[in-house]
Amino acid sequence: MNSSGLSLLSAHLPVAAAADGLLERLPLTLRDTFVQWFPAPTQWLLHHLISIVGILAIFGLFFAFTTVAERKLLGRLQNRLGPNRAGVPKFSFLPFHLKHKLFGLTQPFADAVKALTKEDIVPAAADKLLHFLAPVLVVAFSLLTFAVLPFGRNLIPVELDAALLYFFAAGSATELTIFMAGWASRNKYSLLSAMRALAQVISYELPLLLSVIPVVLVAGTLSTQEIVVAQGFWTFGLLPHWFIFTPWGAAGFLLFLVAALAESNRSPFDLPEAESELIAGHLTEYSGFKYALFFMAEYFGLTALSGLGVTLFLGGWQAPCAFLQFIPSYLWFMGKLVGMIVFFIWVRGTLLRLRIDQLTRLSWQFLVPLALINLGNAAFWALTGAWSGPLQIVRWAVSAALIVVPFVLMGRSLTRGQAPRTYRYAT
Amino acid sequence: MSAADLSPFNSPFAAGTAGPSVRAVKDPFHGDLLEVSMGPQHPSTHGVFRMVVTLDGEIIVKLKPVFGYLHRNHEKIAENTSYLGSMPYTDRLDYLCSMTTNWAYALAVEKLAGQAVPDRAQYLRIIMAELTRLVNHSCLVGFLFNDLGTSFTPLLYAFREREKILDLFESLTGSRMMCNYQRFGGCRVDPTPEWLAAASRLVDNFPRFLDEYETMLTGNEIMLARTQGVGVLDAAKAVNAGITGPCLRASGYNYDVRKVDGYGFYPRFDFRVPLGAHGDTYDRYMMRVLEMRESVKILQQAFRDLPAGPIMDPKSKLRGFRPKAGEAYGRTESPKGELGFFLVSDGSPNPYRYRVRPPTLINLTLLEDMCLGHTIADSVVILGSIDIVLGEVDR
Amino acid sequence: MLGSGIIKGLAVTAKNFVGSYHDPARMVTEQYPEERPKLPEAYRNFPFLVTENATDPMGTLRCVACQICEKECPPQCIYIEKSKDKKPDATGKPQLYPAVFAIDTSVCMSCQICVEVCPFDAIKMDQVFEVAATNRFTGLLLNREQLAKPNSYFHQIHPTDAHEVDTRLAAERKAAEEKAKAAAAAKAAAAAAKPATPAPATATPAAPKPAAQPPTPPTA
Amino acid sequence: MESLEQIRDRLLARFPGASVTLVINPGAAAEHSLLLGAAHAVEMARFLRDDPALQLDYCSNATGLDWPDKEIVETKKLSVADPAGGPAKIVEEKTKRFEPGYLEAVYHLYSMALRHGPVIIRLRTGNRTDQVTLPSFTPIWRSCDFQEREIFDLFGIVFAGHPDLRRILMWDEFKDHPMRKDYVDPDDYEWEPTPHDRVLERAKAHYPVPPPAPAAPVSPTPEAKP
Repeated sequence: MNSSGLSLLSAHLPVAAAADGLLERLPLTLRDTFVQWFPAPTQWLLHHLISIVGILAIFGLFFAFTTVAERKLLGRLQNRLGPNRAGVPKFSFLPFHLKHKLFGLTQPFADAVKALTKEDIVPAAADKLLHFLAPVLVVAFSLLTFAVLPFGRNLIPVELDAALLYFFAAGSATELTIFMAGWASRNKYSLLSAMRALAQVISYELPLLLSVIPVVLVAGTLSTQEIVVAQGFWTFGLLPHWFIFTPWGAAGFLLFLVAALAESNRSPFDLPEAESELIAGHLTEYSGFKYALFFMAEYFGLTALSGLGVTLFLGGWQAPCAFLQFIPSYLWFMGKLVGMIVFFIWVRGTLLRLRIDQLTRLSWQFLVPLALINLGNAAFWALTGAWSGPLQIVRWAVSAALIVVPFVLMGRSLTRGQAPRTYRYAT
Repeated sequence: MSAADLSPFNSPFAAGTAGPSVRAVKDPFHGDLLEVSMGPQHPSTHGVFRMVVTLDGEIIVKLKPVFGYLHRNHEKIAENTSYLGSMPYTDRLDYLCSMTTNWAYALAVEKLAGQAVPDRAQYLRIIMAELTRLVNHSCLVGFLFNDLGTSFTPLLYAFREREKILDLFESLTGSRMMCNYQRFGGCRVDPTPEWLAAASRLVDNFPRFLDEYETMLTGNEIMLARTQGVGVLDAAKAVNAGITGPCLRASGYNYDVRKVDGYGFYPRFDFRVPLGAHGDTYDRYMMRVLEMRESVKILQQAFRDLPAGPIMDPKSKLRGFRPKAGEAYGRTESPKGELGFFLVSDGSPNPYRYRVRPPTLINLTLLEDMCLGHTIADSVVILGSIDIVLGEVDR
Repeated sequence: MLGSGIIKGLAVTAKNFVGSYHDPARMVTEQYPEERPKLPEAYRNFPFLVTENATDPMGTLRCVACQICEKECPPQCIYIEKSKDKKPDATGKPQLYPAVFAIDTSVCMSCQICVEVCPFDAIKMDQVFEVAATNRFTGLLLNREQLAKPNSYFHQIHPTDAHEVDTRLAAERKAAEEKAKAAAAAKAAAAAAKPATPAPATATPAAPKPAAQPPTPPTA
Repeated sequence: MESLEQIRDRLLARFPGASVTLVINPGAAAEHSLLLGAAHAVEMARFLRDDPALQLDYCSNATGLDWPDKEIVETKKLSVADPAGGPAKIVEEKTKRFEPGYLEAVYHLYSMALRHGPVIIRLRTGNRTDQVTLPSFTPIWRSCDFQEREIFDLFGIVFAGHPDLRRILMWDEFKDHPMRKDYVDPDDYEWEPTPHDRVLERAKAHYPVPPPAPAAPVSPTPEAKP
């Protein structure tokens, strides 16, 4: 982030500036001290390089521990222990019970070694170039989206005015790589998966965008940092003004969750790699490190979308209460991000997969109309911003009704004819 | 059902072709059809089973099941082994329910030899068979949800309960799955009172698991959308194709060999047969759940009424067993359908002809009819709801 | 309402998540190499041969090489060769013994039929399940020396069964001794000049189990 | 349900010229069966399925049986009147009779609608080599579909009128029919030094260069069993 942007932000934020403690500024201070050792003309480049390296390092590790956390969480959801074997046997200074196992936390590194040392198999009939490019591009595209996420009060890699547009442009490119992978593999399962991926991206790009637009409408900006700033108020210093705590925001968040699940190919929308039908979908013909790259990209995409959800609806890096601001903002962001990911894992541990026609029908017949209604709802909310006193209650009631009634009615029509049944018995 | 209007095949199968033919592609908006070989190595074919599927987009226009990847000629092995020696091999037919396969074989041999079975053994057989039904059905509903795309959660809950029953089997018979428990004229070991108490406690707690399981899944909207109206099986067609067991009853046809033949001591027990109305995958799933609840009832009655006494008929012979020349067909209601054994004796220690009537192979007869017009995702669910075990299909 | 079933499902998995930390009925995992599984007494794996005496296992094998188990074994994994000579068994009666007794455990299917048909209680099921070998053929082909395990070991793994077997054998031996005594007395009384021949035939059990008796129940 | 004799009589009355024989099962089960002549078998099967009193709508089990050729030595005792007028002399006359074998298909029919059964019907081929065609019951009971394919595969009975008669359990290129009594299993087994070396001997004979014996066996590998 360049310094002018920073000063601009600080000017907008008297409260925030006051709360900028030593910890809050620590990442920036570290960066600035490091950069000062170099000649001035190279400093801007170093600024960006440090951002990139920081994101790669932090989210690389985050990815690694997400995989092990997912496996352990899923294990516990399923009454198993999950991976708990991989450890660090040489670290003799650790207490005994940690020495050998370390709760399995070194599992991702063992996995990485395994993925790196596995043979890279490319089918003879495959389109070699595309087959190689797909995993490379998928990681590249999924990393691009991190550029506009505000990780903390002062931590945003690139301050863009149209950050949201950039985010969706970069994010939806990953689906193209899935198509590349599926097409290039010359495998029928991969091909089916590629087609599904395309159908899915076309269907879910729209509700994802439509669920975000109300935020833009109310906040009046496309900049992610400013959207977070717009949520930085508290009633009585306790109740945060996050968008999720408004009727349209809650609805928007739910729509966003569903669409994000679909965009990141997570259960229950993991159709492109539907294990029970398509073996591994577009990943069928990938092995070793290329497979690991796809895996990584999937988690990067999930993390980025979770980060966006945190930014747009959960107040970004804002603390939930005014007096909790002493905790650095980036920790709040990470905490919320972890919460989102845990929720995604929980959903994955519970739900089953939709069929492709049901998936698209859910999008076009349910999510898109509901998101459009929610857009009107947000417009109503923005127009009635001046209402106060008893009118405030009316505003809340109307807004809630505007979203709950269509949800119930459309939900009923969507699930028409499908209900648990009662059965007769013969004796 | 009137037999006259039961035209053998409502599908183009009747026209003498090898199954429904691939739809002719005429309009330019439909491209080529895609032929996918699902299996023998596929996560959802429940073993080494193969479906050659022709797809139009994701819609199945043709499906041919291919068998034999696990064929070991079980029948030939049995014809070269003594009657007793085939008993452990029947464990491996349907490796999820060795107790019921054991019983079916013992039943056929007892019929062939005119062997009596003491009361206590009859009760024990029913206890084992119904415990096996719990094992099989809980496995099935778990696997079905895996086919539906859960990340193993329902399967592992089901396996957790199955594990407890398998522990019981292990402490009684010495083996978890390959029980080898039944003998001609009785059972091999007598359970202790502690074992019976533990089993009874387990059975009493089983409905709690079922309730939790149903809360989790039976009302789930995605589950309803995925299974209701999928793979509908018409009752008349099912009867003609020899579909038996829960698949038939899901179509609403009341036929349970436990009731019809009343083998063993089943007529002494009070239980009901759940019947479906639609014959779709959801009904087939619910039949399993409801049958488990009925099995719990049977088990509770069996534990209550279990008589004392010997577990083997004194006239039964372990070695040198030579039934008189003749033949017999014994059939039982195994958890998967009607399991029959057809035995021909020529008076020698080995059966002259030993034939297994495998329920799952015959239940697969209508797999294609059930899958046509559905998507590839549905085909694995339909296959899962039929409940096949390849050890039995291929023998 | 749409979504209620999904929320119920999420609640159930959450309940299981919490339960997995405190409810042993939900968390059934055993951490195998550290936690040894508690094998039930009835557990069976591969057969072994019972010897009376741990110090002289080959001399006190109960097996008399009658080859019944070899005949009855469904997968035909037992191979026996009879000895040419006879050795006195535990009761002092001269018996044949297996010169070669091999079990191919890669073929054995742990069905316990050999145990059930053995009239001498000479072959029993072991509980050792860690039988990995580096060679599929020779490593899993167990010979007489590897198969022989003392009666005390049998007592250790199947106490109930072993106790029953010992009581029965003791009774049989006593009966046999008394019979032999009676026979000797009778012979002495008859004062026959011809030398006494060993009473039992080669491979006939001293007192075979009644055929109708059910096989030995291994559970407690 | 009617007795088998009644069913036989009704079938004979309904289908003049057809052959229906009662086959007695001497065993304890006493499940007797009807042997149908192949010529009218399909019509008779359809009659059995559609007859309102029988309604045998469910074919539970269809299987094959192989009865190989037999050479039967019959001993006849003849009393030959002594021409001398003495007591009749009993002479034993031995006749060798060659009984040709045949393949048999057995169907176990039940009625699901009326809940009775089984009615067992059998069909026999002319011999075991060239006259092995039987009519298929698959158009009557579809449950015979896979089972008749299995009989074709394992016994070699050809079912005329079966819509899709292919091998089902064995692979398509397989030549013989393994469930026949005279089937000789191939000798190209995997080489396994097991004590039961009947297989081993044949494998050795099959492969021109037998693989080397395992080095340093742990146990004294027993000699080949004679």
